[in-house]
Parts: sequence; C-alpha cells; structure tokens
Amino acid sequence: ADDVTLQLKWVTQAQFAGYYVALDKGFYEEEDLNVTIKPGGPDIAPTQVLAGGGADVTVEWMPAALAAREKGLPMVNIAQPFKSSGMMLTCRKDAGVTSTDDFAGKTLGVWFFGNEFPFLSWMSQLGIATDGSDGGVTVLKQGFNVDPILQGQAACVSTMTYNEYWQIIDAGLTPEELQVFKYEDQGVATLEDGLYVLEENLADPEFEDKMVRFVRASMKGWKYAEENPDEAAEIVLDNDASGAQTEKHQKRMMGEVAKLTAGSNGALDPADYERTVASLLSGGSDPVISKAPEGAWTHAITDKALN
Amino acid sequence: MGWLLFALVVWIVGWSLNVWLSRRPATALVRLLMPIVFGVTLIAIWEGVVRGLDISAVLLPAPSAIAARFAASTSILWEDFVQTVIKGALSGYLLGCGAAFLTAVFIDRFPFLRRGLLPVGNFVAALPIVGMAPILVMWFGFDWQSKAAVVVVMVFFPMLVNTVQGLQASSQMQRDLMQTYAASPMTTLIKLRLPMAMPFIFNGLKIATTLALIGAIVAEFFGSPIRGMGFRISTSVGQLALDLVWAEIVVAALVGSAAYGGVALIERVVTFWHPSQRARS
Amino acid sequence: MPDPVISAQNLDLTFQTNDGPVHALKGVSLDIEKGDFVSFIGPSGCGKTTFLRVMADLEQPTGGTITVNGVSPEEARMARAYGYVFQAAGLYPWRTIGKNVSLPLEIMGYSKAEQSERVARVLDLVELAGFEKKFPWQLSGGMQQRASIARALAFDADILLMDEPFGALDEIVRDHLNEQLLHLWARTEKTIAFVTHSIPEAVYLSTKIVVMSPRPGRITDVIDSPLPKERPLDIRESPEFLEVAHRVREGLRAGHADG
Amino acid sequence: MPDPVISAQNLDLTFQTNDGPVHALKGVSLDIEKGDFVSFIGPSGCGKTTFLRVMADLEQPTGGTITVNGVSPEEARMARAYGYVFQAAGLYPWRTIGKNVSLPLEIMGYSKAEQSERVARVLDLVELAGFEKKFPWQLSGGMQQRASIARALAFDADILLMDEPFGALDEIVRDHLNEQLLHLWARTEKTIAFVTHSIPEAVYLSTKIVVMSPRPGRITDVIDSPLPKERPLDIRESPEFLEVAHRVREGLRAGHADG
Amino acid sequence: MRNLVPVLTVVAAIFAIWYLAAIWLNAPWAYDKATRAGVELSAVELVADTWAQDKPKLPAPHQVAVEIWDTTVEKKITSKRSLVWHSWVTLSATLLGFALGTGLGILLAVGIVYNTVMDRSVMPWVITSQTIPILALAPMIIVVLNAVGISGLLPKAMISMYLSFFPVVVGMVKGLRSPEVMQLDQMRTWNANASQTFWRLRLPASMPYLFASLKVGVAASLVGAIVGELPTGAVAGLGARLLAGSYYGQTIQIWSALIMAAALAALLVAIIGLIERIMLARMGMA
Ligand SMILES: Nc1ncnc2c1ncn2[C@@H]1O[C@H](COP(=O)(O)OP(=O)(O)OP(=O)(O)O)[C@@H](O)[C@H]1O
Ligand SMILES: Nc1ncnc2c1ncn2[C@@H]1O[C@H](COP(=O)(O)OP(=O)(O)OP(=O)(O)O)[C@@H](O)[C@H]1O
Ligand SMILES: Cc1ncc(C[n+]2csc(CCO)c2C)c(N)n1
Ligand SMILES: [Mg+2]
Ligand SMILES: [Mg+2]
Repeated sequence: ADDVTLQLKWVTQAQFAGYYVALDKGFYEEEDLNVTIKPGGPDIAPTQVLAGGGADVTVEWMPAALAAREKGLPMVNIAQPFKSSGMMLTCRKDAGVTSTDDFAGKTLGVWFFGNEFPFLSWMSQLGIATDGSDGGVTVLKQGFNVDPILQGQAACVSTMTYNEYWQIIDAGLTPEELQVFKYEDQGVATLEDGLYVLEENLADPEFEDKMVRFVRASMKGWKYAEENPDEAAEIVLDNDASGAQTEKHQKRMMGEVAKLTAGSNGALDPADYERTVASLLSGGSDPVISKAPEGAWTHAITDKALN
Repeated sequence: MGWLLFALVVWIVGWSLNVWLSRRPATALVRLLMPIVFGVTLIAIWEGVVRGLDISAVLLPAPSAIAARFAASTSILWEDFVQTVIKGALSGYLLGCGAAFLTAVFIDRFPFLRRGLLPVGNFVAALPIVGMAPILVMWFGFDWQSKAAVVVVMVFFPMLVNTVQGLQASSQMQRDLMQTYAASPMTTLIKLRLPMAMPFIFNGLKIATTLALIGAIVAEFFGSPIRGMGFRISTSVGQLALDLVWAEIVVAALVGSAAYGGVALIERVVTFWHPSQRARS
Repeated sequence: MPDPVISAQNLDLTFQTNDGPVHALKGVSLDIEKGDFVSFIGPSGCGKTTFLRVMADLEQPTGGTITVNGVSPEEARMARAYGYVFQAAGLYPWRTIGKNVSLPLEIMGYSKAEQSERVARVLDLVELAGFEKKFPWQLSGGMQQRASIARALAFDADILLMDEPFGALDEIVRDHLNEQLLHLWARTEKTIAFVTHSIPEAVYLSTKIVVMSPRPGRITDVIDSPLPKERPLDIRESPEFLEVAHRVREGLRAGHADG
Repeated sequence: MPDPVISAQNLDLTFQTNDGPVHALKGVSLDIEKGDFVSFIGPSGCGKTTFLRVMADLEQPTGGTITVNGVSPEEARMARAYGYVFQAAGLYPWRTIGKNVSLPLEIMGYSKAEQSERVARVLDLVELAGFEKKFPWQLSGGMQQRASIARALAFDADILLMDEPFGALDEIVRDHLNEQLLHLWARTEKTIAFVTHSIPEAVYLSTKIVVMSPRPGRITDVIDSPLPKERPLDIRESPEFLEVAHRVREGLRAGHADG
Repeated sequence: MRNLVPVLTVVAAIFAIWYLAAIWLNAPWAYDKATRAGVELSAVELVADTWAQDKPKLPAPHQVAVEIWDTTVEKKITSKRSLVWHSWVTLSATLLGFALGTGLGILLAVGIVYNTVMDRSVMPWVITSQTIPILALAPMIIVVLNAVGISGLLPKAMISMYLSFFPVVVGMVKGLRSPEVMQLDQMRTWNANASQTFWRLRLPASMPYLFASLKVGVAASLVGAIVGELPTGAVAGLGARLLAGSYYGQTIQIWSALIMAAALAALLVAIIGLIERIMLARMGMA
C-alpha cells in the first residue's frame, strides 16, 4: 500500500470526521492507501509542516494557503470538502453590540496564527481601523478558549458554528443574549478546510494517482459521516488520544459540520475561489495577498477522483 | 557545494583563530574577542549551510535574511520590546524579586516558617509555567498585567530560595560576634547578614532575568493584545514569516544577555569583596 | 582581696546531639581576678572554646553558676563587657579595616567623631596606622589578626576573650604578636582569657595557666606563673620558663593518657 | 662522596601576575645528599613551597639548573622518584584509607596482589593497621596525616617531599608524629625535604636546616645539626638543641628585619 | 520529620487561602448567572455555588482532588482518559530528554574543563542559549526535525534536553574544577595521565555537584517535555491535557494536570535525591 500522511489544522474533533471515518471504515485501505492522520493544534502551522515534508497533504484554510503561496511556498488546492464557512463573530448583547455599527470602540477577540486574514479583510471592508487608533476596534489575540467573552474582557469573540459557539452556550449564556455575525452572511466568507499539496509533487504522476485515490476515499468518508453523524462522532472520539473530547460536544459538532460540507462533492467551485481572493485582496492598507495568485488550485485530482 | 565548502573553511578558520587567541595572555580584549569569534563563526556556518543545502526560508531563514528583516522592522520590534520587556517582564521582575526578597527576610526571622515554606515552595516551583500561563491570563486579562503575573510566579521561588540561603550564609562565629556586641536582630541583618547574602541574592537575580523574559514571551501565546514579542512570534509562524520570528528571537537573546550581563556587572560592583570577584580582576 | 571578675562554680554543660549527649564541661570551677591573663590549654575537643562561650553568654551551662563582674553573663553582655577575638580574624570583607574596627562602635551608638578618634587610637596601638582604607584581603594574616584585636579593643570592654587568636600564623609573626599583646595588656590592665594549643605561648603570656583534660572537659591543673610581669622574648630560654613549660606538658600528657 | 640526590645551582623563579612579576626564588643553590633530612624554614611567602615544587617538577624555574638523581626533575617525576606530602592530608573522601593508599599504586600499574601487600605494609609502618576499611572522615586529623604519609611511602620513591605536613595538628599529636617520622626515616633511609614553620620541629627532625628570607626568596643560612641520629623527645630541652634553635631564630629574625 | 508540623501548617494555610480565593474569584460568575436567572443569592448559596462551578475561574481544592481521583484511580491506566497514562507519556519523553541533556551537559563540561578554547568561546553562548525562548522555537524544532525524518518521542525529548543540559553544564564545570590544585599536583607527582586524573579524581569529586544539577535538570526536563507536547498535535501527555483543558475552558482539568505535573517533578527530584544519598553514602561522602 502507498503511504500518505495527512496533517490536520486542529486537534482531533468532528471537524475532521470524514478523514477519520474513511480510515476507520477501511475506505483508504480499499484504495490501497496506508494513511496516517496527524492532529494539529494551536502551535502547528500545517503549511510549515507541508514545507518541511512532514506531511503529503494538509487541511488548511484558503487565506493561509494563499499567503503561504505568496511567501514562496507553492501550495495547491486539490479538493474542497467544505462548501461554506463556519466562522462567526459572536457578541454579547449586554456589551452593547447588536449590529456592525456598534463595533467602534469595542474589544474584539480574534484568532491569529494565519486565521486572522478573513477578519482583517472584513474590517477593512467595514472601514474600521484595527491598529488601535480612534474610532477603530481594539483587537485582542484570542487564546484557545472563549473566556474573554464570558469574563467580559471582550465584547465579541471569534467562534465556529460547530465548536466555540457551543462552548459559550454550555458556559451558561443563552442564544438570546448573543448576537452572531456569520462571515457567510456578511459576504466576507473565505474557504475553509481544503486539501492542499505542494505544486512540485503534483508533477509526479505517481503522487497524483495517490492523491486521486486519497480524495476519492476521503469524500466517501465525508458523505458517510454526513449520513451517520452519531457513528462518525463515535469514531472521532475513539481516535482522540488526548481523551479530552466529550460525546455530547462531538455529536453536536458533527451535526453542524455536516451543514458546511453538505454543498460540496469535493471539487472546488471556482466562484467561491474568486470571492475568497477578492475578499483577501481588498484587505486595506496591509492586504493579505498583494496580487491575484496563479495556479493556486486544480481540478485535475477531483476530475479523476469523482468520475 | 560551494557554500558548504565555505562553511567548512569558516569553521576551520574560526576555530584556529580562537586556538591562536587562547595562547595569548588572557587580557580583557582576548576574553571578549573569543566568544565573538565563535559566534560569528557559527553564524557564517549557518549561512553557508542554509544556502548550500538550499533550505527553504519557511523552515530556517539565513542569517542575512534575518538581519535584513531586523533592519527593516525596527519599529515593530521596538513596539514589541516595549510591550513584552518593559511592561511585562520588567514590572514582573521587579515585583517578583522584590516580593521574594521581603518574604525571605520575613521568614528568615521565623525558623518555623522557613522549614514549612521551603519544601512547599519547591513543590510550587515545580509547577510547569506553561500550565500557569493560561490560568493567569484568565485571571489578569490579556494585556501586560497577566504577563507580569506570570513573571512574578516564575521568578519568585528561585529568588526566595537563594535569598533564604544567603541569609543563612554568615558563619556562626560572625553571628556570635554580633551577639557579644549585644546587637539587635535588625542591626545584625543590616550589618552582617544582608551583605553576606549578596552573592546569593545576585545569583537569584541572574537566574530570574532569563526566566522573566521567557515567562513574558510564553504568556503571550495564551492571549494578548496585538503586539508583543510572543504575539509576533506565534502569529508570524502561522504566516510563515520566519525571518521576523528569528528577528524577535535575536531581540530576546540580545535583551536576555544584556540583562544578564547588566546584573552581573552590578554584582561585580556590589560584591567586589567576594573571592570569586577578586580572582577575576 | 577584691571580688573576682569571673567566677565559675561547678559548671556543667551537656550538648544534646543526634548521637546522644556530649559532655563538654563537667564540674568546672575557676575564679579569674581583675587584671589576670589566664591561658586555657588542653587537647582538641576538651571544652576550651565552650568555656569561653559560656563566659560570653553564647552558650548556656546546664549546671553550676557563673557570674561576670558580679552579674550574670547575659547582663554583662548587654553592658558590653566583652571583647571577643576568634581564631580566624573574621573581618568583614566588604568593609575597610577602619570600618571593621568601627563596627562595634556604630552598633553601640558612638558619635562619628568619637568613632574615628577611637579607631585611630586602637589601630595605632596594634601598629596598623595608615591601613584604615585597605580591605582585609589586602592584608597579611598577621595584620588581619591585629585588626581583629583592635576591633575588640575599640570599645571599653573590661574583659578580653581570645580563642586561639594566633593559631593560623607563623612562628615569627606569632612571637611578635605575643610581645605586643603583653605590652597592650600591661598598658590597659584588661582581664584576658586566652585559649591556645601552644605550650610556649601559654607559658610566655600568662599569669595563670589552666590545663584541661578531654571529654568530659575538666580542669586538671591551674598553674600560677612565677615569671615576672616584664617578659622579653628570651625569657623562653630561661630555666623557670622551661620548668613551667615542662609542668604544663606533663599535665597535658596525663590528660591524653586518660582520654 | 657520592653525587648529591638533589643539586640546585643558582635557581631563579619569577611568577608573572596581573600585578607584575613576583620573584619567588632568587639565586638559590643547595645540595642535598642521599639520606639527608633537610628542613626548610622561613617566613610566610619566602618561597619554601615553591622550591619544593621546583624539585618535584610542579613548577619550572626561570633560571639556573636543578638535577635530581642526576637527571632533570621531569625525568625523575616520570621515574616516580617522589613521594609528596602536602600540608592538608588531601585524602579522597570517597575512598577508604586502604584505597587511598593504593591510589598511586593503581596509577602506576601495580598488580592487585602487590597493591594489597604494600598497603598492608605501609599502614603497619604508620601504625594504622586495621583502619583499611575506614573512610578518612572517620579518622582524627593526626591519623589522616599518617595515612597521607603512608600513601607517599607506598611506592618506592627515594625522595620524600613534605610541605608542612603537620601544620594543622595540635602540639601533642604533632610531637608524636615527629617521633614516628624520625623512626621511619631511620628505617627507610629515604632522603627527606621538609617544610615547616616551627623552629623546634625543624631542629628536632633535621640533619640540615635551611633558613630562607622573604621575597625574593633566598637561602640565608644552612645549619648542619650537631644532634645525634637518635633523638628522644626530651632532647628538645638539651642545651645543644636550644643553641641550634637560637641560631635558627636569629637567622629568621634577620630575614624578617630586611623584608 | 522535624519539618512535618511546619509543612502541614503551611499547607493548611494554603488550602484556607485557596478556598477563600475560590469564593472571591468565582463570585462574579455566580452573580452573573443569578442576575440573568433573576434570583437573589444568599451567602450560603453563593459559597456553595463558587465551590461547585463547572468551569470555575479557580476550582476549589476538593474539585481538583475529585478530578484527580476520577482520572487516576477510577480509570484503567491504559485508557486515554487516565491521567496516569498521560503522565507516563510525558514521563517517557522527560526521561529520554533528561538522559540526553545530562549526557550533552557532561560532555560539554568535560570539553570546557579540558579545553581553554572551548572554555572561553563556548561558555558565554551556553548562557545566551538559555535566553532564547525555547517555547517559541518548539514548533519550528518539531517541524525541522520532522523534515529530516525525526518524529515521535525524540523531538519532544530534544526540547527537554535543551532545557536540562544547562544546569548540568554549569554544575559539572564547577564540579570537575572542584579538586584543589593540591590534589591535581598530587596526581602529577605520581605521573598520572589525563584519563587517570579524570576517572580517579575529577569525576568522583564532581558527584555532589552533579546531583545538585540533576535535580534542577530533571525539573527543567519535565517542563521541556510538556512544552514539547503542545506542538506535536496535543495528542497525549500532560501538556496535551493542559492544552485541551485550556481549549475547552476546563479549569478543573488544567489544575489536575498541573498538580500531577508538580507531583511528578517532586517525585523525580525525590528519586534523584535518594540515588544521591545511596551513591554518596557508598562513596563515603555523605
Ligand atoms: N554546638 C555543639 N553541639 C554539639 N556538640 C558540641 C557543640 N559545640 C561543641 N561541641 C562538642 O563539645 C566538645 C568541646 O568542644 P570545644 O569546641 O569547646 O573544644 P575545644 O577545646 O575548643 O577544641 P579545639 O581545640 O579543637 O578548638 C567537643 O567534643 C565538641 O564536639
Ligand atoms: N602560582 C603563583 N603565581 C603567582 N605567585 C605565586 C604563585 N605561587 C606562589 N606565588 C608567590 O610566590 C611567593 C612564594 O610563595 P610560596 O608559596 O613558595 O611561599 P611559602 O614560603 O611556601 O609560604 P607559606 O609559608 O605561606 O606557605 C609568594 O609571594 C607567593 O605569593
Ligand atoms: C490559537 C488559535 N488559533 C486559531 C484558532 C482557530 N482555529 C483553527 S481551526 C479551528 C477549528 C475549530 O474548531 C479553529 C477555531 C484557535 N481556536 N486558536
Ligand atoms: Mg576551640
Ligand atoms: Mg607554603
């Protein structure tokens, strides 16, 4: 069997259920692949792992991938299991935020480490300064959790529909007390959780063939997970070596993730790509990328895998 | 291949130069020069190896690239320096060392406390700081106050243990001498035990300098405003701006070494009488 | 006859250690008169230091009584009756010689003017004038020892307790300091208790030599010296001197044999 | 007359220090014959230790020549001609007495059997038989010093260099060790160079006393002892003894006055 | 044993302060909940609430104790939810890193003691190396090592090593230099060669220094292993546990991992202390 190493963007959780299902159900084995899944974490830059040869393929968000490409690391999107973005800004109404007009003067929690790009381009579209100047917002680098909003240190924090949002709810705040801004709704959504490889590897037909089989099996895993969310969540739990995940949380997460993957058969929609690039290019004085990238995606793999 | 050869040649030249220097009389200049030659050699080898093996800049940038980035980003580096070093590390250092010193003087008066607190203190000192940082960020907010708190926690025990040990350093005979003068405990403290404790106190202060810097930087990983050395390092890794990461590391190393050297210099002035200092001059 | 300066009656001192009790002093009785120069000699560990420490209130006897100037050692210490000179000079390395000598004066609250006046006087006395500004480690061992004697003399203690003050010095320097100490004693009329390991030193210096035996520390012999007050160094080759020395040696040897 | 064991001609030794050069030895010439017991005496810092170290090839003279057994000190050291005894016993605390004594034998590659045979013999010689298994800190200072002498005797060095070996001991123990050292020397016929600060010790032990003056270290007097080889302790109260002692003292005092 | 009463007193005082601090720190959230629910809290209810919150700012000692009990005694030690299993993961990296660090430290110290060039040129850089925030470098080290094909236990152990070699170098340089000039001269008069001097004099003389450094080094190793666990994907180990706890705001889990780590450190230091006592006693140095 051929070896493939997959680097995840984050810790083992239902966000990556498709890959764990494919592994567990033997879909990879059927394609004669021997897949190793490496969990990520707050300190892991999947792009760097890819550059270092620690993985063949990685799950990454498109803004980070494009930024890396401009830094001279030629990453290529070969598949896009997530159709829509799950990112939101979640605010406390009692902190005085009910619309985007209320941001000025507030403190907002943002994830960095390459995840700040969608936020920055949104703010620049709203014309709100993020450098701490008057009339702008105070940005705080959000840690690993949602504490800042619970403790009133920030008016809003970044959340994913499938994860951090529910941590706020679990902590005791109710949906009525919260005001959420989905990036999808604000028209600034960028593509999340695509599969990326290095361009030079794609030139190798053997590698290409491996990826074709990998993507085919992975998508089979995703579709199975969408149809059997509870079983998928169980599989994720079995694979969590940290022993920190709870069943309730993972089942709920799987349900939310299924909504995001539902619209995709695995092939990247060029329109989504263009929207992402346009959003990133408009990043104000310090845009995430300075010119439209070339060759940042390919249908070569999905065309073969899905037909 | 050419660059690898260059690295090899630099290694040989640098080492021979130091061998030659080590045979000179050990003047202050020679003592200063040798580590510099060694450092420059290492940097040149680094440059040669990175170029020779064509190592990707997103894995390990060449020193020349780091230097260029350093020169181009002085304003960012300065802003981060102020946030992390001046506000976080320095205030925490002063607070932590000061509190530890006062605590040491206090518990020194009470053998009961000394025997009870030190073992517990050693246990607490074994708490890994990585674990304390998120808790303290949760308690003290994301700005520099929580970084200072982490630094306080990190420097407190090394300083306490050293000071307590130093206050015990005077010999029985010296304390008996003060007794024969019917000196008060306060007088004994000021005239005998504190001066005697100075070498130990400075030892604690030196250990604390490196801890303070590391603590302030690491704490920023767990939530921070959008400036600071730890913030910059972690976000820049995510953006693959490794040259900026290394520029920050250079700042950290420079500041750390300078602080260490500074404390060592003050130590030399204050404990001029100590044999270890006299031997050197 | 006036009351003795130090009067010990049947002193006992037992240290409680992990290995059981150590009898350091047992039934020690001794009177020291004003102006006496008393040497204590005996094998190592026989309790000489302990006895001196009891006199200075640095150790509490577990039995017997001791009075100093008619009061308890503690009261005498509070009244600053003692100048104590230890085996090692024990000067503070961070203070100059002048500052070291003025240390007890500072503690006892003498005025600045008086401090410098006294420092100058005692440094002169021990022939260290001109070394005020030096640090201890810039001086030879003999000079350091003289500075530590100056320190003990700086305030007006009646009683000088000296625990092997010259133990670490070479013979020539030691001879010299012995001579000077005798002069000083003659001039100031202090009462001196002096511990030594050297028989010639004990005999040369003292008006009274106390020989002690090993544990439990006991006084085995008290020899009143027949030597005159005026003692040139050559006196050590005189028959009287040799005779006293012989008696001390016999006393010591007897102690060793029992022990 | 046979060739001298140690022959120094016009030795100079200058240390380069941060404060400028220190003349430790200047124009030192001396012959030591086989079987001599030579004592070096002189004020602190006069170069006694330095001279011994030059003999043992631990220091290089900056001028003059020295031969040991007719060859250079280095060759003599390689041939293991020296047993060196330092002021402090310098036993290794992590080795038993037996192991300490066998250390030089291990280093010199003696067989196990020979090692234990020799250790037993020399421990017997210094009256420490039965203490092989003890650690140094379980012994008194005097016993430690005897062990360190045993160590220097364990291999067949012709020349014993002893640098104030008894400096740290009390007078009674010292007397005893002096007596034993004399016996040992008589039995083994070694050549001994012995540094001391004590005039009686030098006179009591030596066949030849070398008096040195302070910096730059020079030999001011070489006194051949008229005392017989057989020397009971009482000899120290004999007129011959006192006369030699007097001469040594005068030599020393003269040196001090110049310095 | 003399220290037992004072230590217990201090520990009791700490627990008292801890409980009070828990009330003080957790009260705002209790009030927040109460106001939103529209109820008034009595003092007793308040205290009860602050000592029993799910995600308290500061968990009360008994909450931590229960968590530790649940995750050590109640779980099979092979379970991924067992703290014992996670401790073992961290411990294995710690021990490997500690062994490597001690080895490197001793080697460097020998080099520094025997070679003037190394002494003068390397020593200042050894100090500088410790001013570099290794935690910042950890992710990169892992990636770079990965790039050259090293993964698994070793990268974590390398970070552990980086933190633990420093005290060993400093202590061993001191220790190897601790023999007096006199003892070295003695070796010379016996015409001992360099290796005989090293094995018979310098090394045994350095033992007390070595053990003192090892105690500092092993604690540093543990910190290194925990730090090294963060960028390896937070898969397993006390570091992963801390991180996961922090990610999900599970303060009780953080505290139990923390206490476990400190206990582990204390245990390791105690073991080294024991070996030291046995070893030095056998060498006659205690
Ligand atoms: N603080 C103490 N605790 C326990 N034992 C002690 C203490 N101080 C002294 N001793 C013991 O008491 C005995 C007498 O000691 P002391 O120091 O008085 O002897 P010394 O005559 O001064 O001896 P040396 O000539 O060696 O100075 C010794 O056996 C010593 O070990
Ligand atoms: N390694 C050295 N470097 C510089 N100066 C030295 C060195 N060794 C000795 N000296 C100096 O050389 C002089 C002679 O020293 P040496 O040790 O031989 O004297 P000594 O007669 O043995 O004195 P003591 O009786 O105090 O042992 C002294 O002034 C000493 O300070
Ligand atoms: C330090 C830090 N960096 C980034 C993220 C954001 N992030 C990357 S992947 C992913 C999926 C979450 O379920 C999220 C939230 C974070 N949380 N913490
Ligand atoms: Mg004594
Ligand atoms: Mg000497």
